[in-house]
Formats: sequence, C-alpha cells, structure tokens
Amino acid sequence: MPLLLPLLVATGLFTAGLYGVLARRNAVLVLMGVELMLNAANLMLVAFGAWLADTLLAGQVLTLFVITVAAAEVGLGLAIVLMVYRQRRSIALDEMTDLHESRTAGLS
Amino acid sequence: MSAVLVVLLPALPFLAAVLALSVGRAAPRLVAPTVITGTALAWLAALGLLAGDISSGGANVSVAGPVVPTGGPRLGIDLHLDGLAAVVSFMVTTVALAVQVYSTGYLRHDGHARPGPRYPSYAALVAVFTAAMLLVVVADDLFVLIVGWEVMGACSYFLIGHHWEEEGARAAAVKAFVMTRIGDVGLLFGVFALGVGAGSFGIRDVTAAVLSGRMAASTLTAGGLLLLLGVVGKSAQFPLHSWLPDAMAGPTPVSALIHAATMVAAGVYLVARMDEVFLASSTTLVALALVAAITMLGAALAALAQPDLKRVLAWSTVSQLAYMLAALAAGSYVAAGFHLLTHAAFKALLFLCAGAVAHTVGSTLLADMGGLRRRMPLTASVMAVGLLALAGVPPLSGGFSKEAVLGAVEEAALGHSPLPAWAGWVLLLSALATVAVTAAYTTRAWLLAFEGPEAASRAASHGVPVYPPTDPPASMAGPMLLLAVPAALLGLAGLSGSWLPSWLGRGGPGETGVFAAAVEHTLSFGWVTTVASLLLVAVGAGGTFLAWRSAGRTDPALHLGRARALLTEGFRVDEVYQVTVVAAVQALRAVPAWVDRDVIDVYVQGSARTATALGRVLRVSQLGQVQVYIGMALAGATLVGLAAVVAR
Amino acid sequence: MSVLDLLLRLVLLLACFLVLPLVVGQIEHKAMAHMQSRLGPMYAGGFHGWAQLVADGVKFAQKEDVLPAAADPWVFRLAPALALLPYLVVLALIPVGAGQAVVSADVGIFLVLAVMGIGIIGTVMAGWASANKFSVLGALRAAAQLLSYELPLVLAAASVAMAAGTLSLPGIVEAWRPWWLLWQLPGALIFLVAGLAELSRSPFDMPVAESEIIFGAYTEYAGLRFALFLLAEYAGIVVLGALTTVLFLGGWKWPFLVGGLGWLWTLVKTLAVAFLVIWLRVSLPRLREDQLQRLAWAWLVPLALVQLMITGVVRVMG
Amino acid sequence: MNAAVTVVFALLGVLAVGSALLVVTTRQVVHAALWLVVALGAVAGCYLLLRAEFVAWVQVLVYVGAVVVLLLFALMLTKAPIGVSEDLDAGLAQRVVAAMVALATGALLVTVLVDGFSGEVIDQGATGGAPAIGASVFRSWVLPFEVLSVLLLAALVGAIVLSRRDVPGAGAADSVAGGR
Repeated sequence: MPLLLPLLVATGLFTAGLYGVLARRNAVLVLMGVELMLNAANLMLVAFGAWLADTLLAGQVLTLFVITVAAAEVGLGLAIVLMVYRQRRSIALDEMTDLHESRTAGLS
Repeated sequence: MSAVLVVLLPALPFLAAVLALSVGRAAPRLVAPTVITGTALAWLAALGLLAGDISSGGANVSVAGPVVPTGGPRLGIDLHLDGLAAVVSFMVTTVALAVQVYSTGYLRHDGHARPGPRYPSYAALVAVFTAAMLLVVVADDLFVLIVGWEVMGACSYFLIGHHWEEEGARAAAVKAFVMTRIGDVGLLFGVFALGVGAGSFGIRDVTAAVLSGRMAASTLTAGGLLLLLGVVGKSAQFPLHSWLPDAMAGPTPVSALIHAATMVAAGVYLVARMDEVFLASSTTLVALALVAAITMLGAALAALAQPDLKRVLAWSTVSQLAYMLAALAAGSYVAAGFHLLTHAAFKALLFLCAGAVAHTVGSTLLADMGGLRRRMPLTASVMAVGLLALAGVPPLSGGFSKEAVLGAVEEAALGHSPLPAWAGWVLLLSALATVAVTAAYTTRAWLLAFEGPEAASRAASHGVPVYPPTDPPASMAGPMLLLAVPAALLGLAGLSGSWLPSWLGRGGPGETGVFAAAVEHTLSFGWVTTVASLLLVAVGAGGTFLAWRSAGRTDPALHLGRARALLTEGFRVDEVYQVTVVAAVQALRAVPAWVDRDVIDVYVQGSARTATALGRVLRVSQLGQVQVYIGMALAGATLVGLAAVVAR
Repeated sequence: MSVLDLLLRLVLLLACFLVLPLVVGQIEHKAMAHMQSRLGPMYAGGFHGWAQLVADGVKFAQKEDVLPAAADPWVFRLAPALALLPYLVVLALIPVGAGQAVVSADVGIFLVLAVMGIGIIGTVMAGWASANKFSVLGALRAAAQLLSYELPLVLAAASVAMAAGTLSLPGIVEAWRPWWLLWQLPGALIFLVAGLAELSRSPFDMPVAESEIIFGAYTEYAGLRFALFLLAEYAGIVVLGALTTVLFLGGWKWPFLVGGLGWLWTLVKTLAVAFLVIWLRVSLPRLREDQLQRLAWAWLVPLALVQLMITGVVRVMG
Repeated sequence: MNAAVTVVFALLGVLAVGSALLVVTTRQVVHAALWLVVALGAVAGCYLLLRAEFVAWVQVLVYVGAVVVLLLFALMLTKAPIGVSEDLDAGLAQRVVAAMVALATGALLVTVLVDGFSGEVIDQGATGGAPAIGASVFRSWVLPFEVLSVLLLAALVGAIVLSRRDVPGAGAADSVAGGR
C-alpha cells in the first residue's frame, strides 16, 4: 500500500474538520469538527508507524493517548456547552462574544 | 606542620565567619564564642609561626597550591610565609582578637544582656576581614593577594556602613569604596605589568626577576608606579587619602582594626614585601618619597585642627602610615616594619580608648569631653600610654620605631640608599616637622579630652540620658589593657640592632642580591635625629600646652586662626576633587543622560506608541468570535508553511 | 478455513441468532406465566403453545409499517438494524466449544465490548427520529444508562482478562479453573447486573417503562421494525448469557461429557443465565432513575475496582 | 500488502472523507452525529487494515460507543430538532473564508505530503495486538500514561463541577428536560 493513501485520507479528514470548526455556528458541531481533525492526526500517526515498522509502536500508543485526551476533551467540552445552553438557551458560537472589548470603551 | 599553620591562618577566621553567619539567626548567643574562638585559634597559629620565626632567625614556609591554567604567566594558588609575614600576621591576629572581644562589649546596647541584632553580621564581617588580611599577608601570588585585598575592601565598605541608617555612614562607605577602588585599578594593572614582565604572578618570582635584572626598566617603573597607586589608595596616602577620616563613621572597633592596624597597613606591607620592585626604579622611589613627605606633614597638620577625637586619630593614622612609607622609600623595610608593628599596637589602643570614651560619653566630639581623667582613670592612663607612644616619647614603643624611621631617612639624605639625596632631604625635613606637629596634636587631644572642665552641655546638646562617664566594662577594658602592653614595651625590641632584622628577615636566598649592600638591613639611630626629634617633641607639646593655658583652657587650635578651618577640612582636598573630578564627571554625565533620554527612550516610547496605535487598529479584528481567531491563526500558519514550501 | 467452512459457520450462526432468541422468548412467556400462577400461551402449535412466537412474528410481518409524519424517515428506518447488528457480531465471536467459534479474534473480549456499545446508537436514533417526547426521554435514559454501566462492565471483564492473562475469549475459557467461580464471583455479579442495565432489562427497564413513557424509544414503532427491536432484546439476553458463560462460568468446560459436546454445555449454561435474567424480571420492581445511577457509581464501580485489585494481587502473588 | 487491501483501504478512505464532508455540511444536526459515526467507523477500518487492531477497537469503543453517544446526548439536551435547521452554519462570508482557509491548509498538506512521501510504500505494518501495545504502553510510555490518567481524572472532576447545580455559583436556575 502506498504510504500516500492513508496520508491523503487523513488530509481529507483534517480539511473537512477544519471547515467544520470554522464554518459552523452550533458548538456541538464545532466539537465534531475537532474530533475529525484529531482523527486525521491519529490516522497519520498510525500510518507513519506502520511505514516505519516501529517496534516500539510509538504511533499506535500515541494514537491511544490522543483518543484518551479526545474523550476527556469531549466530556469537558460538552459540559461547557450544556452550561452555556442552560444560561442562554442557545449554543450558537457567534452569540458568545461577551469577552470581546466593547467598541466604545477606550484603552485603560 | 608550619605549612598547615600557614593554611589554617586565613582559613580559621573564615570558617568562623561562615559558622557565625549560619547560626547567627537561629542562635545569636553562639556568634560571639564562634568568632572569638576562630580568631583565637588563628592567633595561636600565628603565635606558633612567630615562635618558629624567632627561634630560627627568619621563617621560610611555602605552600604550593594548584596552578591555574592561564595560557600566560604562571598563576599558582600559593602561600608563603617569611619573617615579615609571620610578624605581621601575629600583629593582625592580636589586634583582631582584641577587637572581637572588645566588640562584644561595644555593640551591647544599654540595658541589654546581649549585643544588638546587627552583631552577628558585624562579627562575621570582622572575621572575614581578618581572614582576608591574613590571606594578603601569606599570599605568594599576586592574584591571591588581590583576592584578599578586594575582600578587605568589601568588608571595609560594609563595616563603615554599619550604621546604615545614618546618611554620613552610607556616604563614607561609598566614598571609601570608590576611592580605594581607584587605587585598586592601578594595583590590578601593576600586577598585570609585573606578572607579564616576570612571566609569573608569584611574588617571589617577580622579586627574583627584578633582582636578576631580567625585567625591562620601563616595565619595572610602570609596574611600580601602578602598584604605588594601589598602595596610595589602600593606605590612604595623598592624593587618595580623604576617605579615611570619613571612614570614622563606622564603629570604633572597626576603626581600630581596619583603619588603623590592618587594612591601611596592607599597602605598607605590600611595599615592604616587594621593596625590590620599588628600590630598583628611582622614579618610583622618588614618587613614593614625595607622597610620603607630603602626606605625613599635611595629615599631621590636619589632625591638629580636628574637633573630633576619632578624626584626630584618623588623620594621625594617615600621617603615621606616611612615616612607614618614608622608611621604605629610604630603603629600610625593617624600620618600616618596626613602625608598622608599634603603630598597630598604639593606634589600635588609642582607638579602643576613644571607643570607650565615645561609648560612655555618647559622642566623639572633643567639645563634649573634658575632665575625663578623673571620671575614667583606667581609660585615661592607657590612653596616655598610647598618646605618648604616638608622640614618639621614649621609652614607649613609638619613640623607638620613629627614631628608626628617622635614622633610615637620615641615611638616605646622606646618600647611603638608592633614593636620590635631594628626595632624602625633603623627606627628612618633612619628617622632623611632622614630629613636632605630632607632639602638638597629641597634646591637644589629651588636654581637651581628659583635662580641663567637664563639658556641661553634653547631655543637653545630644539628648543622651545624663549619667557620669565611667570606665568601660571588662570585655572592653581587657583588650585595652592587653594592647597597652605592646604599645608601651614593643619599642624595646629595637634596642638591639639585630633582633628585628632577623625576625623580619626573608629567611631565604632573596636576602642576597644586587641591592643587598645598599639596602639597610639593620636599624640605625642617628644622634642628630634623635636629639632633634626629642627637642621637637618638647617644642610641639610644650607650645600646645602653653597655648592651652594662655587661652583659658580652651582649644589650642583656636590660635591657628584662619588656617584652622582649612586644616579642619583637610586642606579642602575634597573640595578640590569636587570642583575638578566630580564636576567633570557631572558634566560628562549629561552625555549619557542625553543618549538615554533622547536616543534610547525615543525607541522605547516609540515602540510603546507603535504598539498602542497598532492596538487601535487590531482591536477591530477582535470580534470575540473564537472561530475568527482560529481561522486567522490557521491562515497565518498556512501562510508560514506556504512560505517554507515556496522558499525551498 | 475454506470458504465452504466459513459459509457453513455463518449459516449456523444465523440459525442460532434466529432460533435462540425465540427460545428465550418462549421460556420467558412460560416461566413468567408459571411464576405468576397462570398458564401463558397454550394453543399455538400444539404442545404448550410452542409456536406462539412464530405466530407473533407472522403477525408482525403482516402489520402496516407506520412512519410518523414528523419523523426523520431514514434514521427511523435504520435504527432497528443498528440496534440488532452488534449482537450478531458478538454472537459470531462466542466460542461454543474448543476452537468452535465462527470468528476468532485476538482481542475478542475487547471487540465484544466495543461492538456492544454501538447498539445504543440504534436506540438513540429510534428515540430521536420518532419525533415523540416520550421516545426522546426513553432514548436519553437509555444513553445515560449505557454510559454509566459501560464502566463496571468493562472493569469486570478486565478482571477476568487479567486473571486469564489474555483478551481472547477461547483463551479465557482455556485458562478458567473451577475455583475462579469464587475468585471472580463479585466480578461475575457486577457483569451480570451491568449487562442487565445495558440491555434495559428489568429491574433496569426505565428506558422502556410503559407505565411512565409508554414504550420509550420504541413507542412509534410497529410491525416488523418493532419485531426487530424485540429480537434485539432477546438476542441481547442470549449474548449476555453466552458472555457470562464464557467469561465466568467456564464456557464449554464441565466435569464430564467434555469431548466434542462442549457446545452443549455452553448452551446449557447460557440458557441458565437467560433463565436467571427472566427470573429477575419477574421478581424485582423497577428502580428509579437516581437509584440506578447511584447503584452504578456508588456500588458497582468501586466493587469492580476492588475485584480488579484482588485479581491483580492474586496474579502477582501467584 | 496486496492490492486488495489497497483497494479496500481506498474505499474506506473515500467513505471516511465523504461522510466527514457530510458531517460538516449537513443541515440536520443529528445527521451530522450519525455521519460522524460512519466516518469514525471507516477510520477504525483503516486502522484494522494498517494492522493496528487494538487501536481500531479502542476507536470503536471510545469514539463510537462513548464520544458519539455523548454528542447525541448533548444534542438532545439542547433540543435538536428533526429536519433542516437554518442556524447551524455561520454566514455565507464566513463559510467562504472558512472553506478557503481549509482548502489552503489541505492544499499545503497535500503538497508537502506528496513532495515528501510519494513513492514510499508500507510493506508490513507493525502488528498492534494487545500484548505488543500493552508492553509498549507500560514499558516505554508508562509516564505519559500516568500523566494521562491524571488528566482524565481532572477532566472528570471538571465535568462534574461544571454540570452540577448544587455547587454555589454554578449553573442557571432553570432546568432542562433530561434523564438525570
């Protein structure tokens, strides 16, 4: 199998995930985009691990770690999303702009 | 055995200081025993070395340490102890021990059982200072010597600034540090010149190179003059002398140890140790003689007019150090060493007495004293011993050593030494004049402090509780009495013309050399100078006494008229510095100020203004929408990656 | 293995997958009936109504395939298949005798647990796509239940895997010894309880609590699709029984009759566990939602961790 | 590795990328999650073909079994409607910019990867069976493993604190329909 094949698949996943992160309003959908990007990274790790015939299995182990981190990230992310929903009845990202500087306030 | 003692000599006080500092906070009680024990052990080591020196007629102990790879001249961590070093180290440890014991009483505040909170650091600094001085004494390498030399300077800075809450103490500390530093720069370059010239930084290597004539005359002269600059700074000689009177802002025991007996003597010691270097170049020798001649008379005159007892002693120290340098210039390091020893004894004694007076009177101004002879009989008697020794009255120590110096200078004036005869005459006349002035100011100090009416306004003027002055406690009186013995009797060592030379001998083949015949290795007393000086003492003392009597037992210095103010301010040398050096520096300081404000600050403030302006622009992009940020970041990262791809 | 062999195994698997749930369902009918002092179906097919469930199946097939107007058609239709499929995969991995599994996998137990987790997506899809409040509630309950009980389930299985030193299902059976019945008893109980909860079987049947939310996620289903959900439930019982057998009860091992007839013992043990499941349904009342979560987090997870620790200690000491 | 594997991998890859595109473009929010299941499953298949068996099943167990269920859970708690929602995507301008950034990133990646690795061939994947992975994790990677366990614990605590309502100052007063 050419190494390029899994790499291109991963690139496709990454590009799609990136678009999702950038273009979606719904926070849960943005999280899905993040998951896609993480999966792209994982696929690359595994593919390179297979290509290098790594006896330490570094690629696969790192993939496991990334999956673990992703699970933690989703758990926390969704907790935050639910919190936001409870407060505002909406999880549209472009409405969560409370932390930006107001245009009328001066530098202080 | 002796080698071990030589190493222990500086190591013991240093270890004591480290210990004292480490336990100082937790157990202040242990500080005094620690430092006194360390100093006492060093004193014992010095005593052992001195005994060996006296019994064998000249010590000669070398300790070779590791050699530092320099790629140039040899630099070894070596120690060497000769007769001179043995005697001086014994003197240093004796004074240091006395000062350490004395300090436990001096730094005790009224009504307190223990010394104050600054005592641990103070005691540790004094111990470090002792170690550094001993390192200078036993150093066999110029860089080892410089290490001790600089550590001494630092300790001196801290100790002068002991009362750092006082403006004067801080200023005096800085002044002492800066002025000695000027000299130290000279010393450092002198060491470089001599070391490179001799191919080694070892002191004996340098002197050997000088004796064998291997060193170029120009190198020798340059190195000697530069060394002389260091000596002038450290020993407070003209023109770098004015820090020493100001340094009296420090505690009196510190003045006794550092600014009378040891640190200022380091310069003299260096010249004595390396006198081959100075004797080999008549330029250096003349410079040394002129510095000594100017300093001794000027400082003595300045001492005559001081209103402050400690400043009198300080100026007299400057003057007496010049005596030693005069002997060295005349080619007699034995006479110089003799005076160094006696001076250390009686000057330390005088300072301790002055401290005792100040401690009980609450002031060092002569105007606040008067009539103390009846109040403090013990202090008065030992003070009398010290003052008489200082005035050079036989059979007290100062009388003999001063005669030795005068004898050496007379030999020089008669052309029996490498010093040109004219310079010898200048030196001799100055020295004789100084004898009279010295007698005058010692008499004045005695009369003002211990005779006459008691100062009635003492308490009112200084807000100190009114209680009659008394003799100091045992911890202070003990060291005073201890020092009174050598101050009185040390001169007897000069009775035999051969004892001191053999004790101070180098003990090695260095004795023989091209200058061996020319250099005085014995003490000589000339009848002419002896009689002349005794007469001059009588004139100076008697004149002062008469002036005092005639002026209604007031300050005889009042007779000096207009000159009094000039002398009080030390010939206004500081003002000269103020209008020349200081003014020049302050004028120059406008340049970096301008650079800082109009060049550097422009960039700094410009960057701030740019950042602010950019912030105003970039604020538009801060929409608070996280996706926009991510998108921008990724777009930027992509651009960077793109640049990397394209650039390749 | 040849293609023919594989084909034969698949046919056998399919047969088991279709027959065994029916058997369990029939047992449930009759056992419940007798426990409640009634007869249950008695007429279909003749002897004690053995063909009742077949007749039910025919009835389901004849019913109209109702699609709610507001439903999401694709998801609605796909859900039953997704709920059923994982159990088929799991069944294929169960070794019925020494070397007698349709597919053998190196990481068998892990694969089983992974695949079983997918089934819940079918239920959630069904609940959401039905466009019915009760269905969504049921799906949410089912999802919450699954997420909570997945942890003790995996931990209990991990205990056995650690004891056997392998993740392979046949390997676990090979390594099994009778005294493990005692050693792994807490793990077995935890596994069974958590499995029940994953299957939404009583007393953990809040997701389908008919008295509260009608039939939860399956409310809007009718006809064949509903039958598929029912089939999934009974297949789940079979799978749970088979897994408990393989992991904790020694699989095909027995003091006698081992040679060649191991599959019989597997079957007997599986049906015994299935009977236990039915028995529990009849005996115990339904838990409340908060009681369910408390049971999972306050009892099962700590217990499973203790079991894991005991197993570890014994393994290291032994 | 033979040609059949390559072909299957290619098909799985197309499936994965295609469903990923549907995840990010569909206008029905639950469909996005379901397409995500397909994409993640296809990636798990890719792992299998790369002989990373253990990773593949972990992918199924954690991603499909847990992460997606959590996502669906969250979607339902936030009242995901059936049918097309118009407010899932940002405005057209943002979408265009997003597409440009994504495409540029993708193009860059493709350029770099093709430039660097075209012609390289995976002969034999390192077999990622459970024993090998276990040995690697607990010998070479035990420290990161422990750190990760702490991370998971922290995430657990954080999620609980965020979602509890009896913590002072946390959460809003109103409640949401849900099965907890």
